[in-house]
Amino acid sequence: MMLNACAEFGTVIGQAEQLSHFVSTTVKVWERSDIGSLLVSCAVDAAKVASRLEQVARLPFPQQAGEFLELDARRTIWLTPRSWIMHCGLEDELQLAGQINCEFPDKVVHASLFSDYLCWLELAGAGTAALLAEGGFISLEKHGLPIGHAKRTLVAGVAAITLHWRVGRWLVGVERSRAVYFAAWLQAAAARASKLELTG
Amino acid sequence: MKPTDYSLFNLVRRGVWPGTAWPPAWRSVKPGLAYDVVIIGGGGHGLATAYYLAAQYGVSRVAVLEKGWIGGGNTGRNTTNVRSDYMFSESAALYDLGLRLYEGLADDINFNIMLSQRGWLTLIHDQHQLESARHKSNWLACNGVDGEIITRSAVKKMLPGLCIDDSARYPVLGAFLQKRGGTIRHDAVAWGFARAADRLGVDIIQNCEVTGLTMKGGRVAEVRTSLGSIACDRVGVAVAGHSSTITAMAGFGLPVTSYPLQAMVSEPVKPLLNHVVLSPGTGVYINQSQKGELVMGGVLDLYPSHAQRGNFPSIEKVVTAAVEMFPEFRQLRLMRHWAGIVDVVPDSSPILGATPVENLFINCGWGTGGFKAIPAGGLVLAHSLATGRTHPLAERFGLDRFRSNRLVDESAAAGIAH
Amino acid sequence: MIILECPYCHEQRVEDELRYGGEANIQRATDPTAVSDEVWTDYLFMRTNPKGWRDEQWCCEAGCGQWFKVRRHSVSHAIETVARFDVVL
Amino acid sequence: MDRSHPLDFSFNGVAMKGYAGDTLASALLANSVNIVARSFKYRRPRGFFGVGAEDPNSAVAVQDGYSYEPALRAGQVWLAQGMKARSVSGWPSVEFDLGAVTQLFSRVIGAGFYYKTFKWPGWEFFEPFIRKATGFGAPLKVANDRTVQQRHAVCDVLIIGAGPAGLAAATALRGSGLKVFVADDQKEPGGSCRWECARLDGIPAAAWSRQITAKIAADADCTLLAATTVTGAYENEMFILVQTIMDERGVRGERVWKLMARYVVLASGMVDRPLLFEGNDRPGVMLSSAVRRFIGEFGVSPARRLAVYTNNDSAYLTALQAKAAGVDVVAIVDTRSANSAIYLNEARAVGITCYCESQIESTRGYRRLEAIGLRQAATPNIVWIFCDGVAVSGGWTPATQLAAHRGIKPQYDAERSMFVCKDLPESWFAVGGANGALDLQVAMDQAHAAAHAIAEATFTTLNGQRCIASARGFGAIQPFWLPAQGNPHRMWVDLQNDVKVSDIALAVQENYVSVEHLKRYTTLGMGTDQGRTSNVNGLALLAALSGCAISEVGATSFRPPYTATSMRSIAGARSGDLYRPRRYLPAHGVHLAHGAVVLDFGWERPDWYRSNGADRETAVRAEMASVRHGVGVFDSSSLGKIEVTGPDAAAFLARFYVSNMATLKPGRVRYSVMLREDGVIFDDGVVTCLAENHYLASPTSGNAEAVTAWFERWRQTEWPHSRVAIANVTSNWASIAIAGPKARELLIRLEPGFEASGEAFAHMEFREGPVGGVPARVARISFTGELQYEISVPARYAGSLLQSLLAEAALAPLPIGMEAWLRLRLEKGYIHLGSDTNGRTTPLDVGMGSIVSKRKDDFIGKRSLQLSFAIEERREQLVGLIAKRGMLETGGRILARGHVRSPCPTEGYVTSACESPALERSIGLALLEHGHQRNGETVHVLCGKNLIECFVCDPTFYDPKNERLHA
Repeated sequence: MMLNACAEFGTVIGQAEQLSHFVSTTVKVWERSDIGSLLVSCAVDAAKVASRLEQVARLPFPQQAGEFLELDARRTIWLTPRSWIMHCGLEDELQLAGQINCEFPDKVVHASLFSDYLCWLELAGAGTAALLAEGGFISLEKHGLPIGHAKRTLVAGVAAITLHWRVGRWLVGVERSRAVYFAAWLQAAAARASKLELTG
Repeated sequence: MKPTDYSLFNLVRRGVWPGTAWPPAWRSVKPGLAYDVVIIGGGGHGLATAYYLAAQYGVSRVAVLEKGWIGGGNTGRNTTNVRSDYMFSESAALYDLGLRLYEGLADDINFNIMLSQRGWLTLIHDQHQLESARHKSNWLACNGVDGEIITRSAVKKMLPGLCIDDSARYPVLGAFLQKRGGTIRHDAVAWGFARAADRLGVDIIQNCEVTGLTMKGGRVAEVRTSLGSIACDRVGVAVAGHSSTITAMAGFGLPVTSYPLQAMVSEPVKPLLNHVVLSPGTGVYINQSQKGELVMGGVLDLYPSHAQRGNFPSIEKVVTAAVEMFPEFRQLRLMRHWAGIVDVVPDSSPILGATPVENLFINCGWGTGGFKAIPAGGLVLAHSLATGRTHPLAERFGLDRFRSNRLVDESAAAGIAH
Repeated sequence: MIILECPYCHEQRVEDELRYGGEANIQRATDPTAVSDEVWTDYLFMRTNPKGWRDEQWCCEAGCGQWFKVRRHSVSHAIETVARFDVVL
Repeated sequence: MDRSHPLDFSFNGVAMKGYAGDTLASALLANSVNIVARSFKYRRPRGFFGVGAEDPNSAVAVQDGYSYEPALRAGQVWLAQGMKARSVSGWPSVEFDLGAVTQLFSRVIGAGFYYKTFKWPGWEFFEPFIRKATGFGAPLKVANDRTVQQRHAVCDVLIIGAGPAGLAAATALRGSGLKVFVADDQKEPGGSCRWECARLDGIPAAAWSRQITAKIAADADCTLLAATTVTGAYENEMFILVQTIMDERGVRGERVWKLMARYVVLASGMVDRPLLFEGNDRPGVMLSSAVRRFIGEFGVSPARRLAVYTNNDSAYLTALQAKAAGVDVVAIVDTRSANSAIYLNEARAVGITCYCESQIESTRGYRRLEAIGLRQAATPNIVWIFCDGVAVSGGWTPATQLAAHRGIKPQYDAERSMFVCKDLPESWFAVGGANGALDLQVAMDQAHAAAHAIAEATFTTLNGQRCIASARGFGAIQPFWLPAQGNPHRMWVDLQNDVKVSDIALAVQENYVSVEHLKRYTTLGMGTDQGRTSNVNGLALLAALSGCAISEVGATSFRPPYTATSMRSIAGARSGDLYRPRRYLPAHGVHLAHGAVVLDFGWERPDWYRSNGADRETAVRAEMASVRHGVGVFDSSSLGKIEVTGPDAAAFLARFYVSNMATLKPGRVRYSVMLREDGVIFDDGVVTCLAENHYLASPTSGNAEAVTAWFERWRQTEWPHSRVAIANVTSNWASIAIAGPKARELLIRLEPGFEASGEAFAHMEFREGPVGGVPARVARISFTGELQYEISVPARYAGSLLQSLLAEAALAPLPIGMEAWLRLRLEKGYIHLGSDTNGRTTPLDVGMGSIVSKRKDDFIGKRSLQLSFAIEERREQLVGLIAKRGMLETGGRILARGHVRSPCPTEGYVTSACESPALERSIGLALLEHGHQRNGETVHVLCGKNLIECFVCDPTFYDPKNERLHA
């Protein structure tokens, strides 16, 4: 017997698939069910364990707030002073968690399975920043959240882990139970934007 | 009827015969050197205390000290709602006394306070709230206070603009209705009590800020003010959000934290909301004033403050909720918003009566519910100030309850600002 | 609207993202059974609530989740200090 | 104005023509509309008095091609093709209003009259009539809506107002690299450049403003928002801007900006102040600046024969401009002496008769001004001059409302006879009219200086030149408040609310002399115009009548918004499902496919399933039966799952729960409650020890985030050295509970990777291993009293797991909804947090006293259980109730001993109730005073109209020996 996996928005699991029902002239949205995640939390000061973690995961772990680092299609995102989110392939999640948890049997570091906690959406297109800015400030810096920075912040009233990934390209992770709401909000906001910006 | 009484006859007489001018509603006086009782705080509670002291207890060497203008605090800033649908029998007794006194107040003080008992509806959105409402109506029946559950279709009839169809975020299963609930013209309460107290000889002193208390032998001997020191036998404190500041002068603390409560009105429109409605789902309550403005309020701001100014995130929440409840309100315009500073205590019940200072008595901690209780709060504080003893109805509301944690936590059941 | 820079993630946070958590420096007894009811209920209920400068606890709730301390004026809402939690204000 | 682009519209059903660029006000004036509204109290005819937001009179209902507005000031509405406008006051019509009879009683119904009467027979008798008479307009039942949008933005400098001063500041800052927002409430930027006769940098002001505007609009660092009102200024320099997006059909949408700025240039201009005289409310009397704008911008004259009344020089400019536009200017009436008036000779030279040291003493005309009666100093006679319009200027009021929002009290400047802001925050700069500048060059220099101050503070450099203005100044003013002559009962201070000089006198006489009392008692300035034209005159009268200086009476505080703001734009698009997020279970679709009736329990969860019965009661009974006799499948994914890890995890958890979690062994599960510090139960649930230093806490669904935050807070603030990490993983896992005698059989069908026999996997144990081929966590715990397993798999498998379980037809599993689940646990006597506990319930009250007393070490809330409240006799304690006959209802109130009729004292209430199929009785849980000592007693419960007699019993109704859950 083998249970089947299913992506939140019904796209093919394990692939980055565009949400075909999302209508906007300036923004495209992909469901990134190919992203596997771990939540790595420390029971002690993160600085004390970071180097061991880096060795076992063979990835750099950012020490600066707001940073994320990438290596070989994997990604580590600073989440709190004592935790990171790790991105890997969905199929690598269990193995990577095992490696980390074996390294720390005393649990000063623990990797929790986290692929299904957040629903990751990729947003791209000229209207993306404006669309997100309807839901919140995203950043109070004059030029907005810089490329290469991540921030957990409120968007449309829900906490979203927001990565300014590339030029005009964002990754947004929202808690799974609220993802339907968030996508509906995105769609409604995009529809309003195209209605208003026809000429105005 | 005295020529200074408010009546249609005198109104016409003075209108027709020029030169028969109305006297001041209250005198402007300089503070005397000594009083039997000094009441700190010229809001509704302080002025009501003064009135009942003079009218019911025959104590008229009384001064009310107000640092600004009377009724300028929460009395003049609240959303004017009154009701008495409280569950704990001790709360029910106190708040229902308030409402009953309000019901006869226009005659008592010869001032039209425009009590409009148009009915207070608390919406019921889900099964759990329905069960709580049943509990409430059973309990109120046991307390002898009116209140009933009405059906969804009855709600629709009473509130034709309310969205109760499937598009509503919070469905409406019915409502809890207290028919005696309603609204009162808030300024009239302050002015009416002030005028009535003044006519009984009470000195109302505005622009008089209390700067300190002179203590002697564990008693307040003098109240120091920006207009000089005033000796007194007993002191009443009724200053809501500023209570901690005054009691700190007397050397004791309170379990009080001051929070802003935002309120707002729309531009006046023709009558479209005939009752007071509160939604536990959105946390917002609305009524329409006699001038046609929709008066709206919600839950407290999220952090303490003594700033009586509007805060947009709160405004946004209330307006969004109002529009969600009544979609037609989208077409209306917000005209003014402001804030009052309320005194929040852990159990959201008032603190009444004796304090660690022998001759200092307090009336505070009403949170967002002070306006509806003004006559009751005034009466029980007057009782303490006149007799030195706590009024029987106030016994469960003493400051000492926080030492035993024997709280009167109506909010654990009600859970919302009002 | 309150805006605070979180001393942990160094982001400017608007009040929707923050959570107020009461007065700072309210001490919990190390051995609660050893203190009187009065001391215990002081800790539970009594607050200074000054009109003026207040020492407060805030949390970067929608952000990095860390608690920190703030000295804030209750009338002007001016912020004098924002500090990590281990700092004594 | 675009005369080549005519537009059709209607007013009160009459078809009219206007042009693109008209406001509704200018178009109505051009169509000779006299009476646009009626005043509030006396229903007097009202014409246009101002030109925009300051107009107290012109509330109209407007339908454009997109939506409907119940009441807008006509000067704030831009004309659109097909627009339908209506007056919102006057009955039966605005031209003929029966309500005007109230004027007959005006002597009786002065300020605050209602406080003095309507007491007998009762206010409720009069109130309905008064309510009907109030309000302007009403929303339409069915109205299409505008599109609304919200934006959040950050900038260096916000310039409020794109008049000459605002544009000068913007142009100076251009190229500095600073991010600048310029907001102007008009459709076209330029402000007074559009209507005043001035030259800037050598070219006509209108051309200058177009040039500058184009440059700003093209600059990447600048955002120019036209038709955008800054409605509120809040601390931390957060501003709310409402932008109107228009096309030829009307207002297509509104966009709300939440804008954070570092610096603010307030260039919001100023507005004329009226002069008081008898009959000053007649249609035809208008602010002088409004007349200039109507003529200069819209090419429409508000009068054919215009008189001008002033105490300063600006009104001469009005007269000259009107004269040049071909209006018959019949007189300038100046309260000052001839040698004060700088444009006197110029006016006389073009043939305007000027009366200095003169006052208007009276007027004639009812529906329209017909004549003014003026008296020159030292002459005994009134001179009557026939005219249908008077342009009035009594000085100026800078538009400082936004500064007032920030708590800045404007102060009276006696020299200029106006209220100005003298102590602005450091980051604010008031320039031009908003700063009381009466000369254009002064305004431009202030703007230039503000830009330089900002540049200096931000270490940027500016390269623009100072702008050279050539215009005629507004000259000097000689304040003139209360005329010596004229009837105070016929001098209006507030035109909308009908507040007259006599009302203010009455208020002062009755000692309502605090500014706020005056305002509230008379309703002065409380109208929809927010007293823009009435407040200052009111203050001056208050000062004069109470014998003090204007600076002493204080100023009323302006509160946001600057001008009434549509609630739709504040609310944005947050309605219905977008009002507040709904939370969905990962297998939501599968539930729906099985006919789930989903309700909002904090999460969208099945209440019951249509597939189990035609109605709720039938279905719930079938669901209960399947759990009692077969197996039921219940989605408990929303239950919290918090991983607590680290060397100190056990000790950490022990501090939260009443039971000692430190003794929990790997593979074991323990139920307990946690308390707030005041001893009251905060949450309940099980804790699982997955391995050493690795725990899983399962708070209730509603509390998962709150408990995570609670753990975190204590870790950070109280025990920072505790080596523990807290991770909320709730949504990562879908949890499906299977309950009933056949639950084990069902579990085995999923091929668990561990031994599932009763001996190998006992009650309150936990296993981790594959189930259905995927990693799973399985706990054997019970909420129903039956053998029960809770299977958790990664959420992506939720639907598949649920479907696979329900597909085991041989075991006939039914999906179970919340209602059946809660009734099952009620039979078992398990508490449901929030139903069977309230905000005062302690563990002692729910039968956990022995666990508490066993604990030697401290846990949160323990100390409070020693306070007298927790151990007093009259505690409400959890008991079971069995009805002797009839139906118990949740919420039934238990009457005190010896009482069988309400009102009476009470002793507790029914916290949960249902018809128990197992007992075939109506049963309930209750919190009852002394409950633990009252087993077997009879109590009376008030349930609505019924009084139910019940036995008090132990709360465990079903299988008290726990044989079934250990099966």
